[in-house]
Amino acid sequence: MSLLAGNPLSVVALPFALALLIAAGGKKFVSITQWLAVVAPVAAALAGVGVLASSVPTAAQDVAWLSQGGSVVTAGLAIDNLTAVMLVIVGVVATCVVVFSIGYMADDDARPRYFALLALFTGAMSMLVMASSLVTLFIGWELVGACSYLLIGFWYRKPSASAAAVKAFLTTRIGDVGMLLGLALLWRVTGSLSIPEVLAAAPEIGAGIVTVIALLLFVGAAGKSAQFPLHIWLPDAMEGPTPVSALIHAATMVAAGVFLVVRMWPVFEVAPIALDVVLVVGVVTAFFAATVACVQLDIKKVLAYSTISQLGFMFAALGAGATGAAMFHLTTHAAFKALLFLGSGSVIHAVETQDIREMGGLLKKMPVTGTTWLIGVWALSGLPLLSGFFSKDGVIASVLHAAPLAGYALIAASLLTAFYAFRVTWFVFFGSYRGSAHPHEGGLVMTAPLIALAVPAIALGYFSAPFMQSLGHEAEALDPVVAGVSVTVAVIGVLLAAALYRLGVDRLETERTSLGPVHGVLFSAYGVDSFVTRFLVAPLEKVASWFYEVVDRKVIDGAAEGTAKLTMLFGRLASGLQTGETDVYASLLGVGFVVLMSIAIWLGR
Amino acid sequence: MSALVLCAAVFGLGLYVVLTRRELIAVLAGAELMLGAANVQLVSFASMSGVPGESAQALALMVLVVAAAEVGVGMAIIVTLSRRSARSRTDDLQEVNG
Amino acid sequence: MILVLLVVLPLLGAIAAALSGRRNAQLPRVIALGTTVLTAAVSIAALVQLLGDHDAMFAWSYTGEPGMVVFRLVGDGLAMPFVLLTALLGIVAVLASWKIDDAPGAHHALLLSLQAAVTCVFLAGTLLLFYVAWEAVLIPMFFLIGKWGHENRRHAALKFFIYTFAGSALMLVGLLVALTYTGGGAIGDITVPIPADVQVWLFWLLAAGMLVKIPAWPLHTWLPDAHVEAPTAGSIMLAGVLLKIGGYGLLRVAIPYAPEGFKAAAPILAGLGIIGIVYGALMAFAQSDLKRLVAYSSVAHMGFVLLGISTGTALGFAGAVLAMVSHGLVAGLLFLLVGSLYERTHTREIARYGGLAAQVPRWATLFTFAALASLGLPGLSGFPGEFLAFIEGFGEFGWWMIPAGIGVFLAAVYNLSAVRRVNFGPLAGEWSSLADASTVELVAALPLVVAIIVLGVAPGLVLRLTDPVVRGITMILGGGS
Amino acid sequence: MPVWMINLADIGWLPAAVAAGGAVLGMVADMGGRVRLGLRLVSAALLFASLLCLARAVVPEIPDVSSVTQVFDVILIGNGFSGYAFVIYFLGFLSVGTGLISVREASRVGVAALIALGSVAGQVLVGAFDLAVLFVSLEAVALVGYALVAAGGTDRSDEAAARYFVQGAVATALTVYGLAVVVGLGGGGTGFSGMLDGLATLGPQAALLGTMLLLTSLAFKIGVFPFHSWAPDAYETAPPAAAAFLASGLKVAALGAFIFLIGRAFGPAVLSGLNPALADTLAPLTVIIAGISAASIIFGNLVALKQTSVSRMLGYSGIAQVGYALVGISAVIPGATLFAATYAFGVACAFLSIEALQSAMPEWDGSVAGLAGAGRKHPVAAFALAVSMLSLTGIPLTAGFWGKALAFLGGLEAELLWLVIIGVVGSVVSFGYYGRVIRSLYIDASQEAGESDGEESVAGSQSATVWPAVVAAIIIIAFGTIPMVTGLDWVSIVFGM
Repeated sequence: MSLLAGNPLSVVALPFALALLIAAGGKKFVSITQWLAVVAPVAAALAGVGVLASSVPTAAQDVAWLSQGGSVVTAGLAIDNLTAVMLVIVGVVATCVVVFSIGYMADDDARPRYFALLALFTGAMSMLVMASSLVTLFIGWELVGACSYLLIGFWYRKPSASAAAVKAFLTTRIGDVGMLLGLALLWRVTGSLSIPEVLAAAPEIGAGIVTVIALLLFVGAAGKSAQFPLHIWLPDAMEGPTPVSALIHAATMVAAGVFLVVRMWPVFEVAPIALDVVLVVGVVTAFFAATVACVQLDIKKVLAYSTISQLGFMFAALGAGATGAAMFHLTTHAAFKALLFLGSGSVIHAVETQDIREMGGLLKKMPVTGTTWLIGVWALSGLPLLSGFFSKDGVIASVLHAAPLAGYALIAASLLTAFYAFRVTWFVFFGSYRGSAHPHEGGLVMTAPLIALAVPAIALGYFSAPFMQSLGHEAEALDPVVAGVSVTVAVIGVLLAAALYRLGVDRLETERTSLGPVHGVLFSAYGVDSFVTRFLVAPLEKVASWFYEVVDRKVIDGAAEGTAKLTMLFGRLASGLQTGETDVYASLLGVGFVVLMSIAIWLGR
Repeated sequence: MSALVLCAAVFGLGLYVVLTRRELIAVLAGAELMLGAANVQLVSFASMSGVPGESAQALALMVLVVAAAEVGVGMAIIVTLSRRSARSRTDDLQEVNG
Repeated sequence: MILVLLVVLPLLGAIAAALSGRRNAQLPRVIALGTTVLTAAVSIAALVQLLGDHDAMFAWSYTGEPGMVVFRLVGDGLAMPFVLLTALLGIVAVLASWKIDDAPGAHHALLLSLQAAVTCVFLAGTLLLFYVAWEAVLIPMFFLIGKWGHENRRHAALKFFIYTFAGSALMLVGLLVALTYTGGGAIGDITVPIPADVQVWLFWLLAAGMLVKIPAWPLHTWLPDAHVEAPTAGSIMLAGVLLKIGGYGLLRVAIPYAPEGFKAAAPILAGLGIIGIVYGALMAFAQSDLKRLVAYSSVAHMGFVLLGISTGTALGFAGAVLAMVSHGLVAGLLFLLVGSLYERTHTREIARYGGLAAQVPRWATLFTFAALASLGLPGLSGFPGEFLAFIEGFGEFGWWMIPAGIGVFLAAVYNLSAVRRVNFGPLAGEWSSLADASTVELVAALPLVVAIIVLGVAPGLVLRLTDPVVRGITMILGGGS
Repeated sequence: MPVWMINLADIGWLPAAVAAGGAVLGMVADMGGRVRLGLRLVSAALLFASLLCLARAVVPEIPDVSSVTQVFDVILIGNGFSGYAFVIYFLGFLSVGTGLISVREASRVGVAALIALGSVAGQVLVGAFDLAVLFVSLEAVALVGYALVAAGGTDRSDEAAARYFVQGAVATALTVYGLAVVVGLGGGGTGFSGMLDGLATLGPQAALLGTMLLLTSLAFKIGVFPFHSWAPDAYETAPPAAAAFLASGLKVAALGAFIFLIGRAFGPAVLSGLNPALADTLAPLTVIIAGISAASIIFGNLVALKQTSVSRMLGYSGIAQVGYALVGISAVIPGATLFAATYAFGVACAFLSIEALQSAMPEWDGSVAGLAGAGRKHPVAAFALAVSMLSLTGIPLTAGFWGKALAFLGGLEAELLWLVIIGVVGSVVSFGYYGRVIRSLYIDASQEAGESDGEESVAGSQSATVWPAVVAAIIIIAFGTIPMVTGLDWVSIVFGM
């Protein structure tokens, strides 16, 4: 424990080594090596717990990564309480996901690649959270993006999967470029990229510049955490195996954006305008994503939009200045959303389809998955007694204080959250089974993680006080008024879903017609995706090929080849002088002499 | 002074002949005419300048020798031309060009 | 003396390979491989010797005559990374041309003489030797493209030669002007600094040849033609090393001899660099020919090098050196892979590929790895160089870095779209019987992969070498940061 | 060194005598019908003469300047000139060495004798310090030139010789007119020093007219732009071996004379020391020469690009090459002299390999495209041609590079940056046509489909004439690589810079 906690580098090196081992092991030893993939997240969790227990942050292991002629760019790792919390989250969720994957991916032939990438991801994620320098953070940031690209495109034979993988990487890459510009601005202004130094120097940076830096960092965060308008990649990322969605696209990677803002909080603190932007984007994303989730028919798409919406909640809390509430909601969300995703994974594994219209009545056939799913949905909707209630309450309370209008929007969003959560629950787990397969409960290796994740989903709510202290915030008491309002709103959502269910399964069919045009808008997530492809991606190809055909081939290359042809032409012209007549030659000689003579005289005057 | 004008005139005449006449032999004659004129010019300048011009005279003699050699080679070329391809006019000597 | 070995060894190998080529096809390959491995060993020994007495600039020169010292080799921190890169790529190039059966003796002889000439450029201690070696590189490359190239190799070979020769001819004038002023001819010992007004246009003369070679934006159109037509080994050496003598020349000759000129020209260079980054990426994205795509990606990568150099700061130069060495490795690997694929499929049309990951998994993994390195993924060698060039570029030129950022994004676009069109999706029918990468190709690729990772994780190895020299250059520039 | 050998080498006029004697003996052998013996005699004489000159230049014991034969102020053995003489004689030897197969059997020994006499005239021309000697030797060189072109024995060569002759005659007339002005009016006698005093007494315009007229004949002989028309026809139609000597030996002699006349006699550097007044009246000379040089480089390169026949292309490229020589002419560092030597070897090697290729491939029509695949069939001759092409372009590791580098260095010394840049761009364009030859030799597959790979070149006749080209190529490479290591000092000794 102390070995791991004291030495952050090992926490990063171990997963990379394991990944190499798993990949090297190949298909023969996969049944053994796949268990190695579990060791990596366990190590991360232990390191986190070690620091949290002793609450003594480890000294930064810094190294002059790039130094030349006096100026130095340092890179380093350190664990403080914030990192420890993230390490625990990543560790716990990753362990459950790996164990679950052993069952879920049992009959896949490319398992060595899968588990190696998972180990690699854990290493990269822990590097990201443990970074004590923005450079190391950026490295972890991009490596996590690369792992998500490789994992989304795991079943590369499916064209849609490989397209989704590229889309995910490119959209997050736009955010990364923004962040890179922020880093460059920081480097120019403060002359250093080590986080403690930058945060110390933050107050002295001019108001204007610090706002720009904060906004640029937020662009990076928005890209990674799929906030509007950079959210288009997350729903498509569901093409990847479900455990991957659970780990990367529910709990860890998408939370990196929130972590970044919390880690760089001193910079955001002195940039109020930036915080307002964060608040607005958070609220907008929370509400709209929730509306879209209500009409989705693919179980994973519902959860994907739900994640985008919940992240919107967190960013709203950050915008309102409540980093504690945001981190607490991030933690609880990681637990119950991972649980829901794994639950959906076990359902998909059983019925071999993701369309909720072909499911139904699975509570009886898959009791463990059913009950854990209910716990997860209960927490997601913020119903009392479970973790969601406490963390969501903290978020809504802080946002209400900061901007009442935003608060009301969030309350509306939580109503929609309850609605879509239970809409899926009724149609998947209640009534009679409509599909053709014969669903049954997965093995222990799939059910154990569900149960393991159910525990924090239930219990975490009660540890808000110690959680807040560890992050250095004082624990506010539950605000009774806000609690009451949010519970009633959640119950309304549930009842609405129940009413919808009462009307029978064909009701899902008629949703499209009854809602009319609104349904189309919601289903296609406000057409943002098609807008991007039509107005950004397609023109890029046209511009590129035009540039190539015209500018490169004709203008620049033309100029080069043209000069050659021009000289040849002059050659032919000049050779006209050699006509072959003797008198021309003789006169050329005479005229040549006279011309030279006159020039000489004229020069000599 | 008159020698200068005379020689220059003859030199010009020679040049005119070279440039306008088509027959090779006439061109050769023209060239020799120019050479002769220049030679006379050399001697006349030497005498004009008053300085004892014996080196100029020696030089003039040498020019005469060179002129003779030149005519020899020139005629040789003209003769081979007319014998081998019966061409003696400059305007049918235009095969090699470009 | 060890430096002379570095240049002479490949030459001897070239002669041996040429002579043995007459008898049988296998002998020249073995000789070539032996020579390149031996040269690599010698270069490592030279590195150890350099590291021994840290900033030693150990030189070897035959100064028999008091007059103009012509042959003087200098192996210092700036030259050593490139010499090692050349030695490594020499081995890879020989392995890549293992299956050449059309006059293998001559082919390997030309490869080795190319390597000797390039090493001589990096080690050149005098202006004249620098120029002579710079030109000597062109001849073997001309024949390699001309003799073993593809469809319209004749045009590409001549275009390559004349285009580069035009640039270097102007550079010769610059070198001669520098010679008239400094007299000594030995690079670096500028006893009396050249008058400032002369420096302004002298820099452009000197830089002309180098900008063509890098290639800087408008002067790049020879690169795609030369790459597409060159044989695999030719492309590896062309992209891996030949493009570096431009950047190296800027650092070693153009800046020290005309610092004022450089300062005046820096913004323009940065502009060309940034345009190169965006333009190269855009062109790569528009390509339908795989090799031409990689060629244009080289234009994009070298745009970063130019940007790094134009910042004029120590870290900027370090970034440029890192980017150059990394591009040598990445482009070398990419051309090795594209070449090996071409040998089996005889087509470079990306449209005809698809789903190769299923059929040729080893090749596909290497190709994805190379693409990730090419788009500058941190942890691989591309990132440190481009990162430094970016942040230092921002330090000097501020918001002009936004187009460079767009270029970074476009790099991801064309690399990943290439990987998707070639590796992913359903397997194209005609390649169902395609053989995976052979062991020779894997052995050739292995050192490159390892080097890419090592350089990505610990760029300090190279920076430690170049530090003393870069400090010297920044001193000349007036103690820039 | 044994004493007798030193005094033997001490006799200034010995090389000339040996060469001339060889020519006569050759003719005698020819009269006796022994053509082979005749040829061997002439080439042996030329070889011996060249070694004698080389010995004078290199061996320190032999005193140099002191024993200048003062007959008519002609320096036959002066330090700088014996190097030149060596080049002229050696190139003559190489030309004759080919056995002059492309010349008709009957006049083969005649042409060899002409080459020997031409080289003697060349040596005298280079060493002339007296106008009279300069004029006579120049006309001798010209006459040998006409004869060499006419030696082709075809209608085309006759036509080219006739035209060459007419232009030569006009140029000679102009020169004599110049002599009239300089020697006549000036009255200072024909020695260079006397001439300068004479010129000083003349008015500025007259002095200028006199010098310009004098330079015309030299300009005509080296084929500079306005006076170049004869060169392409002459080189194309003359037999390659004869053209080799015409383009290298005779041109180097004329170029040497031009350089020394300009450099030594009228050169600003020299004149301003002796006679500042005359210096600025003749100042326009340097501008004119720079203008001529630029015009020749541009014209020569442009038209050469269009040519299909290799010899004709060499003709035009010769115009450009002389342009490069003139770039560094007015500078103190005599880049021009070294350039003349390296150019001579380059162009000689080219023509000698064309001679070898023509006798090995009778069906070759002399065109660049016709050479396709020759690299494989006749490796030795092709190698020599390729080396000559690289040297003429000025690619490093060949002698041509040092010639050009020093010529351009001279140009920079004379503050003529624009001219140097034109020169450099010219050399780049030149690879357009030189490179095409290399490309067709090595890269293009030969046309006839059935060309079997294994068939080695026709051993018999081909090897007989190829050794001169190979010797020239080896010298070019040696000239190119050795200075890389030792620097240029030993080269300057040979050429007395």
